[in-house]
Amino acid sequence: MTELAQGARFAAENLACIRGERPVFSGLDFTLESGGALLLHGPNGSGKSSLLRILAGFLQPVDGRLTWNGAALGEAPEAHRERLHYVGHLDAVKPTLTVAENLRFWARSRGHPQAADDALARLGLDALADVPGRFLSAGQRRRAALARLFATPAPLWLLDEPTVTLDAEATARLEGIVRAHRAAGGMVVVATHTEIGLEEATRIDMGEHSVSVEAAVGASADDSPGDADDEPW
Amino acid sequence: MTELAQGARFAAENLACIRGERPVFSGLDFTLESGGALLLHGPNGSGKSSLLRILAGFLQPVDGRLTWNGAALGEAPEAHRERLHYVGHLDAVKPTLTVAENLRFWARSRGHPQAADDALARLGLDALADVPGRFLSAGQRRRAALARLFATPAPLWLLDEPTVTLDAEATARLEGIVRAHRAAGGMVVVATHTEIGLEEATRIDMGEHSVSVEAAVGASADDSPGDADDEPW
Amino acid sequence: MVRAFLGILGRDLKLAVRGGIGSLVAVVFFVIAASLFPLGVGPELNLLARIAPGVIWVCALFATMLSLDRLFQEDYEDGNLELLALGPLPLELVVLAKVLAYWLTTGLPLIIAAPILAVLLNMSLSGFTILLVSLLLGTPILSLIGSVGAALTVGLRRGGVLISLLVLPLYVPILIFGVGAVDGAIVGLSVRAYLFVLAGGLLGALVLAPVASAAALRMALE
Amino acid sequence: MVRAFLGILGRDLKLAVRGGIGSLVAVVFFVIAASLFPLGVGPELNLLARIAPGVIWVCALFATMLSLDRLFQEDYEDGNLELLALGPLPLELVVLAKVLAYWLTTGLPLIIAAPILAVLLNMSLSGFTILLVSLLLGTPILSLIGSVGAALTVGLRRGGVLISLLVLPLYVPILIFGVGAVDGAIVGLSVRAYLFVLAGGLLGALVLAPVASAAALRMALE
Amino acid sequence: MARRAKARASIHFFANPGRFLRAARIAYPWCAGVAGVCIAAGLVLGLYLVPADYRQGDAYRIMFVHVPSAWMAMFIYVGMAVASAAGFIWRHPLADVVAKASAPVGAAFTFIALLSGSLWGQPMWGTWWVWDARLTSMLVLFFLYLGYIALQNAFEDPTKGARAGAILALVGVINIPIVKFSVDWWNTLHQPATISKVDTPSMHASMIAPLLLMVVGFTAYYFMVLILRVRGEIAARRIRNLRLAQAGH
Ligand code: HEM
Ligand SMILES: Nc1ncnc2c1ncn2[C@@H]1O[C@H](COP(=O)(O)OP(=O)(O)OP(=O)(O)O)[C@@H](O)[C@H]1O
Ligand SMILES: Nc1ncnc2c1ncn2[C@@H]1O[C@H](COP(=O)(O)OP(=O)(O)OP(=O)(O)O)[C@@H](O)[C@H]1O
Ligand SMILES: [Mg+2]
Ligand SMILES: [Mg+2]
Repeated sequence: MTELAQGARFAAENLACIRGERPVFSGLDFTLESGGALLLHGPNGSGKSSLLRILAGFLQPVDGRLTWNGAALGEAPEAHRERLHYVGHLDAVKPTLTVAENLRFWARSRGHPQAADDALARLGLDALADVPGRFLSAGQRRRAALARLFATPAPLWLLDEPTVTLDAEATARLEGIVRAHRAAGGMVVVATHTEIGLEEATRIDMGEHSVSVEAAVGASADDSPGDADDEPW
Repeated sequence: MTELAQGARFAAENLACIRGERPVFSGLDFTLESGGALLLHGPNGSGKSSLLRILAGFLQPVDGRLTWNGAALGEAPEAHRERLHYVGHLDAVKPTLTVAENLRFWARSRGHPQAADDALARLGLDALADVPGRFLSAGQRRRAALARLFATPAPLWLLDEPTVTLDAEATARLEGIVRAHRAAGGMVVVATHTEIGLEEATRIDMGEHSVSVEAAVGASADDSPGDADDEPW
Repeated sequence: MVRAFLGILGRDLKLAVRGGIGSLVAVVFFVIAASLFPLGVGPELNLLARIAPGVIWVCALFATMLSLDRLFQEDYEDGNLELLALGPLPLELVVLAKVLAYWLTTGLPLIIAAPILAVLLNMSLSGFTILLVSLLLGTPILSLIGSVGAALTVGLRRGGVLISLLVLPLYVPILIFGVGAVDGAIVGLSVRAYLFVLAGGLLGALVLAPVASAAALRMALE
Repeated sequence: MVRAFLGILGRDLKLAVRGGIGSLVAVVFFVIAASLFPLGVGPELNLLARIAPGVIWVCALFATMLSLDRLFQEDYEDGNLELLALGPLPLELVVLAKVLAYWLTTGLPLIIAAPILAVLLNMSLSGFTILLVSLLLGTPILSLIGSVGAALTVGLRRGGVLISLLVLPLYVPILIFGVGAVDGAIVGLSVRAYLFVLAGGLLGALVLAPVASAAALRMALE
Repeated sequence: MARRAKARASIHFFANPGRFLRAARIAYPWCAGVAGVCIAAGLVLGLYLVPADYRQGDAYRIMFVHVPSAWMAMFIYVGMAVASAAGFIWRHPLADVVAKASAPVGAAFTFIALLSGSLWGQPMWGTWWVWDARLTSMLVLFFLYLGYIALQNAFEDPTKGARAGAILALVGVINIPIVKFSVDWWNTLHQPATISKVDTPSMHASMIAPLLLMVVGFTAYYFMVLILRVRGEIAARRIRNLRLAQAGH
């Protein structure tokens, strides 16, 4: 794990996000250094998943900028893709492939085929290696999704409610895994509603940044009719 | 909520379950009285969801029997369907219908159309009533699924990891809802990995009932070759 | 019961309307597919007139089949099917309500569009009425038989295409009698017998298909 | 890059094989659909021979189109597409790998089955070679154009049918040139020009379709 | 532990392949023997000893393969439907396995009937294929077989595949006579094919012996393959059980 870039810096300035034509959050800043962790919490619908999708590059923020070691992400999207792992709400486990095959595909596509078996062991999946994805229980499938984190080393992990449906043992494993990743210089951004053992994490309460409906509606209602033309689209 | 049958008794004797040709658990008993709660926990893949699906009538247990007030369930499956609510891993929220429309459909199909608005308020969804399902965040969608519990009164609630993706406020609401349901004489069966405020619940550790690997493999390995024919299919 | 039945019917129709043009696609496919034939076969009017009833019926058959996978798949994947199965309505009637909604959004538009195609393909005018009647009797059977295929493949990721394999051989008699009726009418024969057979098939399918579909759905929910 | 490309190709082929006969369904549909035509049109061999090239091509077109929705939809719904988009391979090449796997499992079997249908439909022997050549050039174009439709509709629940609507009009020129070549060969004309146009179309589609599909997929992932 | 053992015993009480396997062990050599002898004798008789037909020459000898396989194709589908009904009603795994094991054999016989008929058609009618009623319904039967096999293969869980297949086989068996009837009607009402229909040659007594031998032989062969495939299926289930059990928890 020593391959991870030491001394990297991932920063966001004044990010704003709109989904389905409705503003979700704005004015969000953070800085993440090697070994750091960002813990996103906040009520349902406050924009945690949306922020993670922005950090992964799926969504474009409507305002603000993201930088890696000072360089804007937009300039080299491929480089950014290569340095991150994203585990979202969906598990990306193919029902007809076995757990090992599922994992090996991802490991191989980034050139680390030997990583797959090790990854299975780390999440307690060795016994399920030859079981097709469709036979997995909810928690087993989640473990298989998390095993992808080991498919290839990447400094930035983006985890959207990773402990959902995991049992206590698997949650403890995941905490250990994240700790080791950070010790090796990796960074992690985790969205969660439950407590998760993340030492010295920067906490962001998404609720504080969310653009409340009232504010959004109120703002336009307050405008004098003459100013309406100057409103954004 | 006083409509719920008082003094009802839901009991299971010696239940056993096979999924995908593999035994999952066996020898499971419980008794649930009006106002009672059953808390299922245990490691991933130990059969919590499978048990809930058996209790809902989707799956047939391969052994054992289920009774309601002493009468076997199999004799009147329609009656059983009417007395339960099931909230599984899937949220059953239609992406193109609004939250209110989604809920109203279920309320109406059981003849309680007026229940829908009340249900939205109880889960803090009033502001989202006119938002299409597609725009919901993970936790908002989960709330919409749970709101169906109010679509019609039913004495038996089967909840599979209901708090997954819910924020702290919604979890507290759910706990209050379950408490009120039990106070009115309802029963509830909950599978969960996190702590959930359920007073005086009977806890079942599914791990204790699971058919261990050694038992299954050992049994057939012990057979003399001549007996192999008498093995299960 | 009636309310629950109408509830499902209404919901499915509403979902179809929300789907926008998407839900009219069966009929658009019908029109496009049938208009591809002159391109493939050549523009001779006599030839076209001769094959017109067959082409219209075959295209109606494909159009009905094409969106069959959406009949139960969505409800299965998002969990609605589980809840419908737990609802007060027997699963057989749930199937019937859904098939009815399906036919109203795919079969009925076909029938309305059929005369246009008949004109495009230069079909003899004497067959128009019987074409409509035969479609009116035949397309519900197609939907009903199709529901069995859809229910059997509902849990399978690759269902969409498999359905056609299961369902097309079962469609053969309907095609034969449908086309037979129209051909008969064009030639001036009595077509009563054809229509009676179609009507009988409709009754049979109304009884049997929901039972088979419900059995398949129950299995998928295990 | 090459390894990642081959990795996706291999995975998709493996998924198709795991699907069992299910993944050969395109070709089975092709055969069944083409055999429905005689049932609709009547059993006269002369008439069948005359419309055979058109029927074969139209059915090839439907068969390719029918499973298009599975091209990206599964990967989208289970989250694999997100991860492929984050992978080392540019999305355009991901599309190309997936289309190639798709063509190998749907287009190629069609070409192998086409002679059987030609026999069933009593097509003139002199058209067989050109039928195969035209399909060999034409079906990859169908797959490539289809991928654009599949990508555009990937986020939509009702994609399956909408695709046909988007894609069929674009298929018209391929149909015309494909059938033209076969008809020409049967009559004994030179068919070079037809085949050149098809080859040109293939090159164009190879370049343009992946770019358009990748853009559509990026949009779906927002 | 005692309770667990009891559960295990009663779970599998009704699903015990032992009896079948013991019976099969006795029946298998008989089936194999009858199949081998009858088919060999039938072929020798039919291809060499019986005189050539005065109208059709030697081509008619295809009949000795064609007709029995056409009969087997239909017989096996009915058998499959019966087994499916039994499997669906009593949930007995053996019935499911029999139905599943029959399908590829039936499809193969259908294919042979189609192929041999087609080869016969070329010398007799001057074309490989006509849209004759009998041919068409045979083709539809072939598609039904393919659909059944595809459906079963599509399920990851073989017990589910068997039950889905059972529903399809039952729906299909209702449909077969309807197809037959409609296709007959279709072909008589359209003007008949340009080439006259299969004229059933009144059979010479000498042809009946080899035909019967072939029919018996094909039937025995079917049962032989059935036993083999059911055994294989049982073994495969056992392997799956062990592997899944190993994989558990
Ligand atoms: C692909 C082409 C053909 C198919 C699919 C086919 C199909 C069948 C079937 C299904 C049967 C069994 C009918 C029954 O017992 O009800 C049969 C029987 C028979 N076929 Fe064919 N056939 C084909 C071509 C031919 C040809 C070319 C001839 C000879 C001219 C022929 C001669 C016979 C005869 C003599 C019988 C047995 C008589 C009978 O049972 O009626 N068949 N065929
Ligand atoms: N559809 C299925 N087909 C075959 N086997 C299954 C299926 N679903 C689950 N299983 C297997 O059955 C066992 C029990 O699964 P189940 O979903 O009941 O577990 P669970 O206790 O709910 O686990 P989790 O906490 O992960 O949700 C697991 O070992 C799983 O692999
Ligand atoms: N695909 C979408 N289109 C439009 N709006 C969306 C979409 N997904 C989410 N939203 C809206 O954006 C807001 C933020 O959603 P997001 O999923 O980021 O919330 P979250 O913080 O992850 O919530 P949860 O804790 O429930 O997962 C919500 O109000 C939601 O309604
Ligand atoms: Mg979220
Ligand atoms: Mg579970």
